[in-house]
Amino acid sequence: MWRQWIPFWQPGLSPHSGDVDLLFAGLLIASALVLALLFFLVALFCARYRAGNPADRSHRVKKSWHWEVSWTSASFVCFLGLFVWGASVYFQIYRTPADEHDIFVVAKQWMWKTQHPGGQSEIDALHIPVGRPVRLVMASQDVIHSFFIPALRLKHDVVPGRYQALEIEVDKPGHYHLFCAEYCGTDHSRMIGEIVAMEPADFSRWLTEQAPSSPLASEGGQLFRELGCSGCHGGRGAIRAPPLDGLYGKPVPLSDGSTVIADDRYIRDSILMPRSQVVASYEPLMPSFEGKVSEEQLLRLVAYIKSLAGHSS
Amino acid sequence: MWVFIATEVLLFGGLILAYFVYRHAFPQGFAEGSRHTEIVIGTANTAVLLTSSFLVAWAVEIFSPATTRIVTWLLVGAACLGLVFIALKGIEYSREYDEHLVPGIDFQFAGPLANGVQLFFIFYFIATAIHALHMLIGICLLVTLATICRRAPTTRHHTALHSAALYWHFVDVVWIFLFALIYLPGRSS
Amino acid sequence: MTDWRPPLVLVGAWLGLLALLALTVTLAYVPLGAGNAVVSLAIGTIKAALVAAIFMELRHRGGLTLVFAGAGLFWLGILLWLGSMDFLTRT
Amino acid sequence: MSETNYLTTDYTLRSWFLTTDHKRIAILYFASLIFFFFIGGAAATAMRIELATPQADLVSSDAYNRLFTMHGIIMVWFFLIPSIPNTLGNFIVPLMIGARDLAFPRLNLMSWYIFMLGGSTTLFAIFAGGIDTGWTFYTPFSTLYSNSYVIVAAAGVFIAGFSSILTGLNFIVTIHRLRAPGLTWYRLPLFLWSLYATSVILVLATPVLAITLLLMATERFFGVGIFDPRIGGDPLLFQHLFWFYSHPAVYIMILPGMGVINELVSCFSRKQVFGYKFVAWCSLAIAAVGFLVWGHHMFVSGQSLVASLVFSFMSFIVAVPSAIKVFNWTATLHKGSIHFDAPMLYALAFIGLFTIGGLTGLFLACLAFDVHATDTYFVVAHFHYIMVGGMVTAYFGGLHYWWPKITGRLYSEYWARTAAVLIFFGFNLTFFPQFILGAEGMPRRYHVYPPEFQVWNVLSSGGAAILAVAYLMPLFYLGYSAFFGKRAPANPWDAPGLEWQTSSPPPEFNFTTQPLVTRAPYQYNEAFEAKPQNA
Repeated sequence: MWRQWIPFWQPGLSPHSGDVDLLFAGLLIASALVLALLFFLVALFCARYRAGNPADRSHRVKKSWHWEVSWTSASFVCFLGLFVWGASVYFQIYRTPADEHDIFVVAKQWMWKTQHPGGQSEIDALHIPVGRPVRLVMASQDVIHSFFIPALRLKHDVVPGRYQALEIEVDKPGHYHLFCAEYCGTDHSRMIGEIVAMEPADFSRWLTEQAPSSPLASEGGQLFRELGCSGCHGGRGAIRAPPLDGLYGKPVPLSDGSTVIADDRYIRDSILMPRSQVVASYEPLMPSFEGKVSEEQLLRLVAYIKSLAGHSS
Repeated sequence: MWVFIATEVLLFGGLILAYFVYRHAFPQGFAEGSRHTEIVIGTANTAVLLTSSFLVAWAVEIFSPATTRIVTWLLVGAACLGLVFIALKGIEYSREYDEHLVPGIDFQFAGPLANGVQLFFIFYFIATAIHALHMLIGICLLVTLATICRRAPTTRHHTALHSAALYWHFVDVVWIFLFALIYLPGRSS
Repeated sequence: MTDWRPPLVLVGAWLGLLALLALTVTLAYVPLGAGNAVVSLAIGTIKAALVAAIFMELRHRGGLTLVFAGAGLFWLGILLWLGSMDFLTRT
Repeated sequence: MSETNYLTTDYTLRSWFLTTDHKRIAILYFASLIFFFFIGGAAATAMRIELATPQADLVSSDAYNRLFTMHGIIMVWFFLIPSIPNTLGNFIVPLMIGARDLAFPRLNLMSWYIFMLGGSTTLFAIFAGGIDTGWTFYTPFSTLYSNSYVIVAAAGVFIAGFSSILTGLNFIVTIHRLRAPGLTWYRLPLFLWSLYATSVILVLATPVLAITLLLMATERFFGVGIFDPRIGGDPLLFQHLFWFYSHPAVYIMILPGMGVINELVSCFSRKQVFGYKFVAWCSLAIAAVGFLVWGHHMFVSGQSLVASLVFSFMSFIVAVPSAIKVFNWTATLHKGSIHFDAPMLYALAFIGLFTIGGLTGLFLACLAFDVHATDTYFVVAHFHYIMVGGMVTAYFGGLHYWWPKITGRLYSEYWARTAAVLIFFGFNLTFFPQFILGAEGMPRRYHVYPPEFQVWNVLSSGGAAILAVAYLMPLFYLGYSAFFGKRAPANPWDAPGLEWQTSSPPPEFNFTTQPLVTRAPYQYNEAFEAKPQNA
């Protein structure tokens, strides 16, 4: 009973959280040493040199610069070490390779909506398989939220207006807290959910047990036709627009001479702000869909375009 | 006084950072927005301000009990040029209003670059409004000093004049940069 | 009665500023690509420097004034540099 | 006590509210700050009571959000930032440099009125309906979604900002121009160095806050999207601009505290501050480097990884001068002759609490750990250790130290020591558990929380009760002493600073003859013995 109150007695539950725990331990030890030294010295001096105590006060240290230089450089070197350590772990945490199991997360006041590629959606909960990295693509519909799983030592803000990818991986099955860590209004403290990590077999069973809604990509395909995208991008209309088959993940040459990789963010930006990155040798004709599609519809469109990646044009 | 000017530099600094960030994000929108500003008025206003600054510098240079009359006139002249600036600015604002380019009140801009243009005009109005506010304060200062100088100029007034002049020149410098940032981009294409 | 005439350096600075203004407006219409922005800001800086040095008499000032004037610019530089660093290095 | 001093020259209300005497203005500030401190404190108390249980029982979510916003805004802008500079600084700076007054006395009075105008505007916003954005005003919540008095509150802060700028300006010019003959820069007490550094930050950072709040209010008022993602604006730009001010603001708060500690440690060890020049330049170094670190508030916000890297590095750098100061204070104790009067107890408490706060700051500067700990109670605990454990403790220390000079009376040493010890324990009991809460992952600004966090929250609330009592104590014994305390001699601590060379309380124009300085500061006479104090 008592043990569970000891901070970090339970180690982090993902490959990176082990590194973070180690870093935390390192920081704790270093600070404890400094603190102990300092308190010892202060207590010692206070006791020995209290007024009226006949301690030897001759030969005071007058020249101070070499003391100053030595503790300046000592603290500098320690800090440098901590900086490098912290930074290297940080880069691993936020590494987000593509081509993984993508789950969409939409944050809004005051709930987390998550959506699996197969169309299974959840509210304030997220089921994931253990032992396998999962890539989250997160978007916010209103204000800034922050996706925080303490057990994984992982957190990232979800800023409206852009996608944020985040990779999570859990080692052990169980139920873990999901918090919103960036203040977002009235029910900020109730914007909490649960991460349910399951064995892969259980997870696939869970997926199939969910209400069989249509997969995201096919819903996206329907939207694609409803919104009239297929008129130009379908290749049969009078207006010539870039074909989308096999687009996802490939480099795209732009009219200003640069190239971008067609990732989630690029596709999203192209739907909302089509003329900011025009594909080379095409006219900037596409209208903006800003305000015409919701974040959730956008996610479906992106999923649809991604699903075309396999088709070769 | 220079400490105060350092404060002012950072006040505009925040705005300029916002400008650069968004110009970086929307290069074409900003160029497009800039093309919709009145460069003739902008240029005329720059010339007006530079001249006004020159008059004030002149007044500071020759300040002495023997020259009160001319100093007073120089200051009044500079203040009048300041008013001309404000008047031209007013004409410019009203034209932009007619063209539906005032974000938040009446903004209509069709086309793909609407977002960038809107951000540009937000920046334009905030920056020029703050600048115009500084101009008004400066004009008041100049007029006050002109009245004082006419009556009894002393060395203390010289210091006051000096500080006011610094302020006026600073407002001028801010305008020089605003001019380059607001009116000039996108002219060549 | 020469003491009320403006010193030549002031007149020079004024004319110089007006000339630079004409120059920058003209150059803005010459297509230079990214060069336009550089040119207009460079000319702006020269003009500001002229105003500071001559109208604001910074050239006659002692070290302390220069330090404060410099401090303002320096911190402006920090704000712009570190502020834009984030936006320029976003992926 | 027949000669008149600044308190007895005139008793009319007018002579107080239209005074240009820096000492009286300091008292005006002092009174207003006590008022704001207890309003902010009341909000904190309400929050701690609410958090004693995981459920919502005392207040609703909206009310809770308004409470912590009010606590933050009041404490940051209307207590911490003006605390030491505007009360102790205002009172002591001219005395320390041997001047009649600040360089611009009327400007000083104007600053107080501007401050009060800002304060009343903000109070109006709070009592008219409150603000629920948090003190950080993050967009787009503050501009598009909040239904509270955001613009009014921002206007109040905006106005108070002018007061800060003017005060900073006044101090800078005063320290440059009005030093007594012989008082060279290296003979200045370190309190002045730190106030000078503070003023530089005030002058250079506050305008950026002003423009940021202005942009935010414009966006909210006109509905135009400067930071609105829907038209391509970037909410992170707001954060950059906001923290460009608000991180240096942390140094505005802590630097004067460090300055006070120099005076106290030196005085009660009867010894010069160890490494005077290093400490002096460290203040300026903190002020300068403090401007380069603001992005460490944004490591998880989605700013670029390169930016995070640079800001993390800079954050470690800025910790170096702070560490140097702590080492120097410790070294000052070495071979001193240490007296444990109440101010010294506060100073020792400061060293301990500030060091803990500083060390946990390193945890947060460390990128990977910050990902976990930011926006949790770890951060809350960290900055309270700096702001309350550091700054407020230093403020109390300084207040006790200069109290005889300000009021001409001696306070009860017994009660003062009791309060100091109580504050130390109450503080640690309140905030140390919050480190643990944060490390376990409890996010900040949570009104209700999962039940497993309750133990630490109960401890913290219990500590807060002790702390509240401890903070009320000085109100009584200091208040009592101001009217009924024993008369203080001119120099009760036998200190060499110029402020002790004039009578207590000082006459209206501080010194009867222009003082002349011929020595470095902190030339203590070791033979000083604790004076009898049983008032």
